[in-house]
Amino acid sequence: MKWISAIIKPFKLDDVRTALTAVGVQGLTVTEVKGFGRQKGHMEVYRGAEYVVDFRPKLKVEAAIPDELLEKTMQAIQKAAHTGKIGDGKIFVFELGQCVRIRTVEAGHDAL
Amino acid sequence: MKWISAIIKPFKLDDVRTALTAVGVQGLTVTEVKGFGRQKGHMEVYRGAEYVVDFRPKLKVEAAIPDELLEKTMQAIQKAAHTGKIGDGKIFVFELGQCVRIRTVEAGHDAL
Amino acid sequence: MKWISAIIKPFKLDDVRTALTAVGVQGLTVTEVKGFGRQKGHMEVYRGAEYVVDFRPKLKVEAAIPDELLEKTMQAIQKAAHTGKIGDGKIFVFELGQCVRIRTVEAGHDAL
Amino acid sequence: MGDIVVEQLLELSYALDTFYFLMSGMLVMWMAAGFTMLESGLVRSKNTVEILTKNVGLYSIACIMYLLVGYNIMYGESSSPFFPGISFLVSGDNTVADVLSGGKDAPYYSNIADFFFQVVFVATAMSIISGAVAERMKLWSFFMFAVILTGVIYPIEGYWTWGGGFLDALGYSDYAGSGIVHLAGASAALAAVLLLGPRKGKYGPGGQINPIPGANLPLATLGTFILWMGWFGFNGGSELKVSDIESANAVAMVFANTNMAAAAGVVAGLITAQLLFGKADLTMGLNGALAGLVAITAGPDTPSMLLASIIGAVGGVLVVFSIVTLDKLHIDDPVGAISVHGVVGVWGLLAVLLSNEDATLIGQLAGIVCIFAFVFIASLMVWLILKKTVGIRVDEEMEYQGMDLVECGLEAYPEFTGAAVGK
Amino acid sequence: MGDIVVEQLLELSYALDTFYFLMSGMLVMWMAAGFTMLESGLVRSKNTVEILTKNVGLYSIACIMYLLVGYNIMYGESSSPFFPGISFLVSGDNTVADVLSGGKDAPYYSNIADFFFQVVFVATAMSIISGAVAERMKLWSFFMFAVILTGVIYPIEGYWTWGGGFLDALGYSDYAGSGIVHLAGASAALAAVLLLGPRKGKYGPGGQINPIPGANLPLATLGTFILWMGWFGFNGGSELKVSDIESANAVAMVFANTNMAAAAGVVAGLITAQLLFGKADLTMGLNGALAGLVAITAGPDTPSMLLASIIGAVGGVLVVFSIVTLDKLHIDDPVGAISVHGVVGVWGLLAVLLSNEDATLIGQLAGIVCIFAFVFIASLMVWLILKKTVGIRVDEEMEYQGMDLVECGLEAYPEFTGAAVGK
Amino acid sequence: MGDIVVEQLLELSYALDTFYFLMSGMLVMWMAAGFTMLESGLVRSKNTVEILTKNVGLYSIACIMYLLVGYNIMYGESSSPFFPGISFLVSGDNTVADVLSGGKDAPYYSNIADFFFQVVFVATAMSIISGAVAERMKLWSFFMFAVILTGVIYPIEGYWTWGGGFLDALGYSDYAGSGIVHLAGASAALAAVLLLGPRKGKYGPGGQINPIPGANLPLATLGTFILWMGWFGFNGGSELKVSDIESANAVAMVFANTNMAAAAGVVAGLITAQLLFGKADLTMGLNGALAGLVAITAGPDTPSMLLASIIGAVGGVLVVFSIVTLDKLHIDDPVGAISVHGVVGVWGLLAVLLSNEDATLIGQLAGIVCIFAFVFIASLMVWLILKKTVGIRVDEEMEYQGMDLVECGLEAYPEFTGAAVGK
Ligand SMILES: Nc1ncnc2c1ncn2[C@@H]1O[C@H](COP(=O)(O)OP(=O)(O)O)[C@@H](O)[C@H]1O
Ligand SMILES: Nc1ncnc2c1ncn2[C@@H]1O[C@H](COP(=O)(O)OP(=O)(O)O)[C@@H](O)[C@H]1O
Ligand SMILES: Nc1ncnc2c1ncn2[C@@H]1O[C@H](COP(=O)(O)OP(=O)(O)O)[C@@H](O)[C@H]1O
Repeated sequence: MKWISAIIKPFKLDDVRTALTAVGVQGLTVTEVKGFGRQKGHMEVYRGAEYVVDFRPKLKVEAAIPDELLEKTMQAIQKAAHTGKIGDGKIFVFELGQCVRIRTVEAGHDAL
Repeated sequence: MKWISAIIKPFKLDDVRTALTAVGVQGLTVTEVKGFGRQKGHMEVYRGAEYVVDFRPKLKVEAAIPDELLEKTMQAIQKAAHTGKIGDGKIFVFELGQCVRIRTVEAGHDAL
Repeated sequence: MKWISAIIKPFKLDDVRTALTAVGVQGLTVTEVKGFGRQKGHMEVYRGAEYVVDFRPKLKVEAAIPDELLEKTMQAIQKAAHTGKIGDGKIFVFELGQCVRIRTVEAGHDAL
Repeated sequence: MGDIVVEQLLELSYALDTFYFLMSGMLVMWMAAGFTMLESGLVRSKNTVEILTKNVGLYSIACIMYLLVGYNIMYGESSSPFFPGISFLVSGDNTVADVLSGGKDAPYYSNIADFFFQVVFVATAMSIISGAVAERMKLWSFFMFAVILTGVIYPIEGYWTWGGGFLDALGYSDYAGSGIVHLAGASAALAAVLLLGPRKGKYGPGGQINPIPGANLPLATLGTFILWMGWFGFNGGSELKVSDIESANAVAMVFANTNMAAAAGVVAGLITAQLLFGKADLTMGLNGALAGLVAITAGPDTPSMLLASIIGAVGGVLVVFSIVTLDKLHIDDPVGAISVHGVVGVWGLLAVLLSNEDATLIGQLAGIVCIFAFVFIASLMVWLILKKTVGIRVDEEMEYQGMDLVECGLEAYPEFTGAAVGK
Repeated sequence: MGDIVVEQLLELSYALDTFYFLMSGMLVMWMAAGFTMLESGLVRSKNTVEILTKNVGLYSIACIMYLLVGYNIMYGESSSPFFPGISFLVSGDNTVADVLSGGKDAPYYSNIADFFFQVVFVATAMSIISGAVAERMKLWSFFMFAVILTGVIYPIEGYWTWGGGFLDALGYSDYAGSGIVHLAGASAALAAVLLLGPRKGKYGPGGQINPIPGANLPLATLGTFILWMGWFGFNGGSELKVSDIESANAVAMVFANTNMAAAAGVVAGLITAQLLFGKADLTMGLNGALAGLVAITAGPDTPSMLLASIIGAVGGVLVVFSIVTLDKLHIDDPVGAISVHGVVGVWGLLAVLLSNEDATLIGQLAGIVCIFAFVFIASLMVWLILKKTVGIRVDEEMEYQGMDLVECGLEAYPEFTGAAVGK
Repeated sequence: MGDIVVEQLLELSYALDTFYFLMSGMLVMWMAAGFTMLESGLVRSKNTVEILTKNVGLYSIACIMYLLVGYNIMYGESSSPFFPGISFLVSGDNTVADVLSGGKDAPYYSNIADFFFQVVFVATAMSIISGAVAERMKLWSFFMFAVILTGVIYPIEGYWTWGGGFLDALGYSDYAGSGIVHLAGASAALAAVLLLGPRKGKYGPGGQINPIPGANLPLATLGTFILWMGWFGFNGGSELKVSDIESANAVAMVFANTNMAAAAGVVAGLITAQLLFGKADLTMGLNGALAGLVAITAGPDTPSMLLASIIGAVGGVLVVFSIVTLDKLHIDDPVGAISVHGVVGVWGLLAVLLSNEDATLIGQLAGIVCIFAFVFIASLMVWLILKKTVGIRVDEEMEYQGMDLVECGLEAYPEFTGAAVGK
């Protein structure tokens, strides 16, 4: 099993979710995060003093998937989250050791 | 060492924490997340227009543990987070490469 | 490639980011979390009833890095996040399977 | 010419008194916003929309019911000192001729202005209840109770004193309603809370008390300031006349004493909290202000400003102890309404004896007992009927999820709140 | 001696009426805060600073423009019933001698107090617009429009009735401005919304309606209460005199009816929402209150309190249907301003016929048509010019990012909001 | 009969003036809520409860101290133009006979109403300070200072002008207190800030300025509107009489000018910010409003509305530059209180010369220098004593954690805030 963790632009969430559902991903977990990277922050002025907000709001979308879905899933995210502008984010892939569904105690693939 | 990441219903946090402490887990880190899965979202109406909120609030509870605690820890979470109703969440297990305590520079098991 | 996940005290964020940039880490992702550990929570009183807030606000700083940067990165965080007082946090290291930049479809090291 | 001058003097004086009533009523209406902000700041975010809806709704229901029947029950004709009469709607205003007739009984201000001033009082009584039952009571059951309380229960007990009933005859002295408004509201609230039970999670299995912090303390503070301001109308308007020197002096005294009692209540509440808990608990300061206000309401015209301050300060101390005690008794009142309006209301009624020579202990006790007993029992019955029929409490899962989504389909702060950790 | 007494009576009466005007004006000024809170509660957090800035700014611009030229256009000399005259700044106050001359046309209250009262009305008209165009219109373009509306457009149509122009002659009856203020504001808002288009994401590709919940409903509720309170000044002050029995009675009637209409609007709005959507949608209750207030504004002096309640209740029902309908027509009005002030404003003008025998259907329709047509067309032209020159809408990326950072460089709640998930 | 009529005229006039005082005082009391909301919106969420507590507490302390001793110091008997007398508590009200005696010196409104009006002024002076020392000063040390300032320091300098002391004799002209109230508050605030030092993290190691954005800008905006409204009482009530034509005209002028100055301050502040920073910084618009209000306060009765607007606008420009300058000097004033009330207060006192022929440059300068010097030095000494004894600043770790948990044991928004990232 694989664990996909994608950092995306927040307004792409709906597209990404739709794309993932389409390829057969059954569940996902989303976290609000702040990202720092090549995309630069914007300048704010508060009462005359300027400052840069370096961190940009991003979403982290995580999904556990069976190995065979890896390729399709990555392409799906890639396409759905793409704008071509800097700051689009990244997809990270991890090995997932085990997975259990709390409700049923199913484990492994059945629990995804 | 193992890294446990459990998605649970928010109101189960206290139970899970107690159960984990009981089996000897010393620390944990909790994140507010939104989950999408079999459990369906609820309908809201705002000024006459209906809409579905697909994402449900969940908590992600993460803990680094020594390998030998894996079995007990999983069972503890399983029991404490269980309601039997859809949306109870999942437990994911990862291999943890290294762990360091910032305060003391202890590493590995001692740092858990 | 490695995935570093560090739990730190919130007010150390700027120091940690500066230190990481200095050793060549190009991007990072930050999440607000609540931590439970050796550091005990504080007592609050609300309308005469006392209660302990066990969970302390922490930040989780995550970065994907090439293997060769591991040592330097860990030392950088270690130094920057260190206060010597309880609750300084931990650094966790994971094996990162794959990494893709959504904007360019670059993969692996180039995508970091 | 003399006659015209006299008439014009009457006209002017009538105009000034009417305007004074209207300004006072406007200020009391504003108290509805104060209760709303106070309560919405002291509940959790998931129950905020519902408490807002309850407050806007109850004020509106109070106005309608009091117009339809309440005002006439309270101030209409009756041959019994216990049972008021009944009739509907409010008749027109005084004619110019009636006013100018000039006798002792000639009306000296607008009848409709009187209605307006009275109607906002009813809403105040009902507002007290919404805070105590917050975070667990069904919305529409609450509204049904509001119909009964504002249309019937409050007018009946109001009639006993202000309508010229038996409590008035007994010499019960309650200037602006520490008992008639505040204790009455608190009595109905107590009945509700006893039937409802505490919020889930408020008291642990071992009986320990789990605080449930309010989501927005600036709002609670704003609400307190609004109430403080509105109280100048509540008490100040209750002199019922401003247009001569003595009345004007009396109104001024009432304003100043109302302000001093509230100020002293704040200081007393904060100091008490600091001494008891080691923290300057803001919510106790706010409750102290309200306690000072409730305490002085029964007699803001007679004490000196120093005595008024003392009366307010005692209220501020009392309210802290009362809140802690009720919590120990597992009577769950999220905003402290029963303590502020009930316990301190009783104190206020007794404090009248300190400066008002016309008041008697018997009279005051009679008022306290009769108002409490009647409103408590009548309310209990109504709540019981509601409980047996439509139900008064949402089910456990809904309570966990929050009243807002279940009852109103909305979230108060949809962008801000996640699942709060460790709260 | 007789003379001195008569003079002193005039002095007192002048003082009381002036004071009454000032208190009323102060209350209407307070409505600016009400609109600000209402609107800032009903937009998303990323557009909150900008709506705050717009509201504070528009009130200020309205005051300045009305002083410079608007007041004189509206109430100055003119020989045509259609075209008002023009002159600048407001002249000084009445002399004591003029007042004491005592004839029928002698001024009976301060000229400057009158200006103060009138100037806050202008701001109200402009406030209506800011809500409807929220979350997408450029800040400085909005301010430019405010200059024109408050300096020229509103004064012209105001002249037609209150300045003694042709609508007054036609018997158009609009006590405190359901049409002159509220419908006018809504007409300008409609013109703007049609040119602006809906907020991005509000309507889906298949035409489905995506709700965009407001970020802070306690603020929206507070705003409604503030407006309710301020409306006592808005309507109550429009009697223009309080210093004799009949005027005082009339003012009292206006206060009571204003309150009853709002209360009935809340109840009607909530019940309608409950029946239609199965939820007690708070925002519909709040819009119901405002609808009740707008509905009664055209004639709060003549109906009985029962009739006033009915007029308000119809407004409360109407507003719900109107909001839903406009949404289906993809006219995106984030706060419901066009429904509350426009649709219900028309209802209020027609409802005058129910109790005011002097009003005629012809007169009312003439007023509705002329005000709507003129303000709509004039505004449309101004908006069009702005659109072609400086532009009226921020670009898509800025809209996504939020107006606050782009226009004001600030966040309303910098510590609270992340990127809201699933909203 | 003539006599009775004359007496009744006196009674009515007394009643009207008293009522006018009470309404004005009520509005000034409301300013306490304004300062509270303004300040609680401009601090970080972790220090919000504490600033709320400070504001509620300081208002209460001001009332008590002014009753106990302050009022008598300020308005009591004294043989020296520099040193006021001392006596305790406030004596009773005017007798009917005194009022009806009718001579020039006969009281024409309630003494107690006067106290009520004056007491709320003291609180205003103290409110100014809480904002400037926010987010780092110990709660109880602040309260101790409040005891001294409101009980002694303010009454002494107030005596110099309003109590008939030497500044009055020098012809110092300060209608409602740009100097006596606002500059005085700002002087005490400056003394405190200099001793306290800036908030940790406000100025970087290289001297760069790090903005610390306020947590809740809608509250700050609400606070500004409340202050604006309350200022009608502050300035409007300072005419001290409304019951004849000239007074009524004067009060109307004061209302209108107060409103115009604030409006012009907003526009000037926003435009200045837009030109300087490229953004329409809302907080500068709000400070502009307050600057306009402070500027006009020294003489709202004499200028034309146009001149009042100009005076306000200059205030609005000045405040932006002042805030930026103080920041460069590393004088850390989280809400801009020293600029708004101090710098602009001085401007307001000088602006009196533009329209008031009775004012002299010498008189104004004397007032500015004496008030600033006395209040600054006296406050500095008190702050120093507090610093050496109980301490005035929380330690660094507590400051980081936030004042709320440390001092009050509460969080303002327990469900909303995490550890803000990148702020
Ligand atoms: N090495 C990294 N480790 C963790 N997160 C990263 C890393 N690099 C980038 N990110 C995340 O991806 C987001 C986008 O990256 P950025 O460099 O700004 O643009 P791009 O994705 O176009 O290269 C960042 O805001 C950050 O959250
Ligand atoms: N494949 C997955 N990857 C990541 N998170 C998942 C996955 N499946 C479920 N989850 C998380 O677990 C939560 C519960 O899952 P759900 O399918 O709703 O019910 P159940 O746990 O009863 O099967 C989801 O809300 C989501 O946060
Ligand atoms: N075993 C663990 N798994 C996950 N997170 C942990 C673990 N132990 C500690 N943490 C995180 O690190 C933080 C600091 O740990 P704590 O035990 O309080 O102090 P210290 O880091 O000084 O040992 C905790 O608040 C928690 O977020």
